Amino acid sequence: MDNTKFDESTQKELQTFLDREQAQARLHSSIHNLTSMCWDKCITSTPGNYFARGEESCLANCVERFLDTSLFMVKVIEQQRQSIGQ
Amino acid sequence: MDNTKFDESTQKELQTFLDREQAQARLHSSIHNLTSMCWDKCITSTPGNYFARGEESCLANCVERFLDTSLFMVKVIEQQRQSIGQ
Amino acid sequence: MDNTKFDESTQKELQTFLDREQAQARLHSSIHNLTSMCWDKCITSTPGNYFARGEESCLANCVERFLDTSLFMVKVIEQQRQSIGQ
Amino acid sequence: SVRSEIALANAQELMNKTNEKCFAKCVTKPSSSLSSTEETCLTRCLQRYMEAFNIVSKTYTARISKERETS
Amino acid sequence: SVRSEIALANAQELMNKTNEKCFAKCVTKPSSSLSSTEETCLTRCLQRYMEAFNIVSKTYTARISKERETS
Amino acid sequence: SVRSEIALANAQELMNKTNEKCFAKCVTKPSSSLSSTEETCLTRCLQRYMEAFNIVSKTYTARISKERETS
Repeated sequence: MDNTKFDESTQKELQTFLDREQAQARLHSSIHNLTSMCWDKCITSTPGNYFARGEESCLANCVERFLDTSLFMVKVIEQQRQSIGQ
Repeated sequence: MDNTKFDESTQKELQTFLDREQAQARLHSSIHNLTSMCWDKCITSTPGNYFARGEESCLANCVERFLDTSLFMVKVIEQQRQSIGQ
Repeated sequence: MDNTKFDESTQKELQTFLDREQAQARLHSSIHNLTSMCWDKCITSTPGNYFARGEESCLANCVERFLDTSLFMVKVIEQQRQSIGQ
Repeated sequence: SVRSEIALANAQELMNKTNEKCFAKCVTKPSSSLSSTEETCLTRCLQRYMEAFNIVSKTYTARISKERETS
Repeated sequence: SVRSEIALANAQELMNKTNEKCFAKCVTKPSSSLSSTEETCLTRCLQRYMEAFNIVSKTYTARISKERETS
Repeated sequence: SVRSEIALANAQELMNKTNEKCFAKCVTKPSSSLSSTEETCLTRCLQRYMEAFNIVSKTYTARISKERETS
């Protein structure tokens, strides 16, 4: 790989651009996985012309509670580390 | 990466070869995924010396109907686009 | 990629290092997949302060029997090849 | 461009997931052709999956920006 | 060569999937060794999975070439 | 370094799997907040999943080295 063709400021710009695009791709991948997982958890009836009662709020709650779960798990791990450190 | 070692016609041949191999790898990957998915859908009994009644035709129908589904979904999306465009 | 910067012995060392790290990554990936699969097979109750009766031995047996299964399958394929060769 | 490649990959992934989920839900016993009941189910399932994707997208991005503000 | 690497990867993937599916089907409660019932089930399951793979392969490639002709 | 990147990726993968498995087990009907029952379940599930990972790790690596000796 030959980077000497670009001057430093161009290289930095390029890096920022690529970082942003990679973050975008990771975001999309998270949204696809969450949609798939929350669909299986919340949509149990045969699809109708509208969502069944409770399905829409279940989808939004599923995303929020999954993120709560991730934060909660980090907190539990931190607490366990501290109690071992005492 | 230094491509200057190959002349243009060699490069094209190489590209054609690599494209074909990649298509082959994608084909294999589709067949593995379909086998896995249709196995779960069609083979519900404990495996015997032969397939149980209906399992073999279920496997072939599963592949055909999955491809029908993909084509049908594209058609529905096209129709929705057109009805919005009116 | 320009490899001419390294002499032969350095290149070999580098290769050995990378091979070992790759083997490590494959090992980790196998352990994650086995944990996930054996968790689903063995842990059917709501998580308590300890594993429920039989869950711990189920996890260890699950790993051992999965590896037995892989070896058994290779043996069956070998036998079928030989019986066709006769 | 990198940007349009990502958008295309995203749309393709959405179609793949939709096909997979709706085939699983609507075509439980594959027969010699798609029945009209199955096609109705697939049409509705497609609409619901796209809606689900939008709800998840909005909820997730709203939460992520809220988390960023508070931290 | 690239070609033989793909063939090898394909065979390995088939073995991995077969082991995964047949272990799930035949070894439901892993004990201290594989029982003879489990081994019989695994042998049959291996044969059935290979057959299933062939049926899917044939059906899929036939359909793909049919689609190409008509389009 | 390559080594610390692998260790980090391994820890992240373990956290991702733990969150996925414990959310599936403990939060069956997502509501407007995590209940205390769900949080208790998550705490225990986290401990059990880490233990399960250790059991699988030990059993797997012990078996692999045994296989290497005999072959």
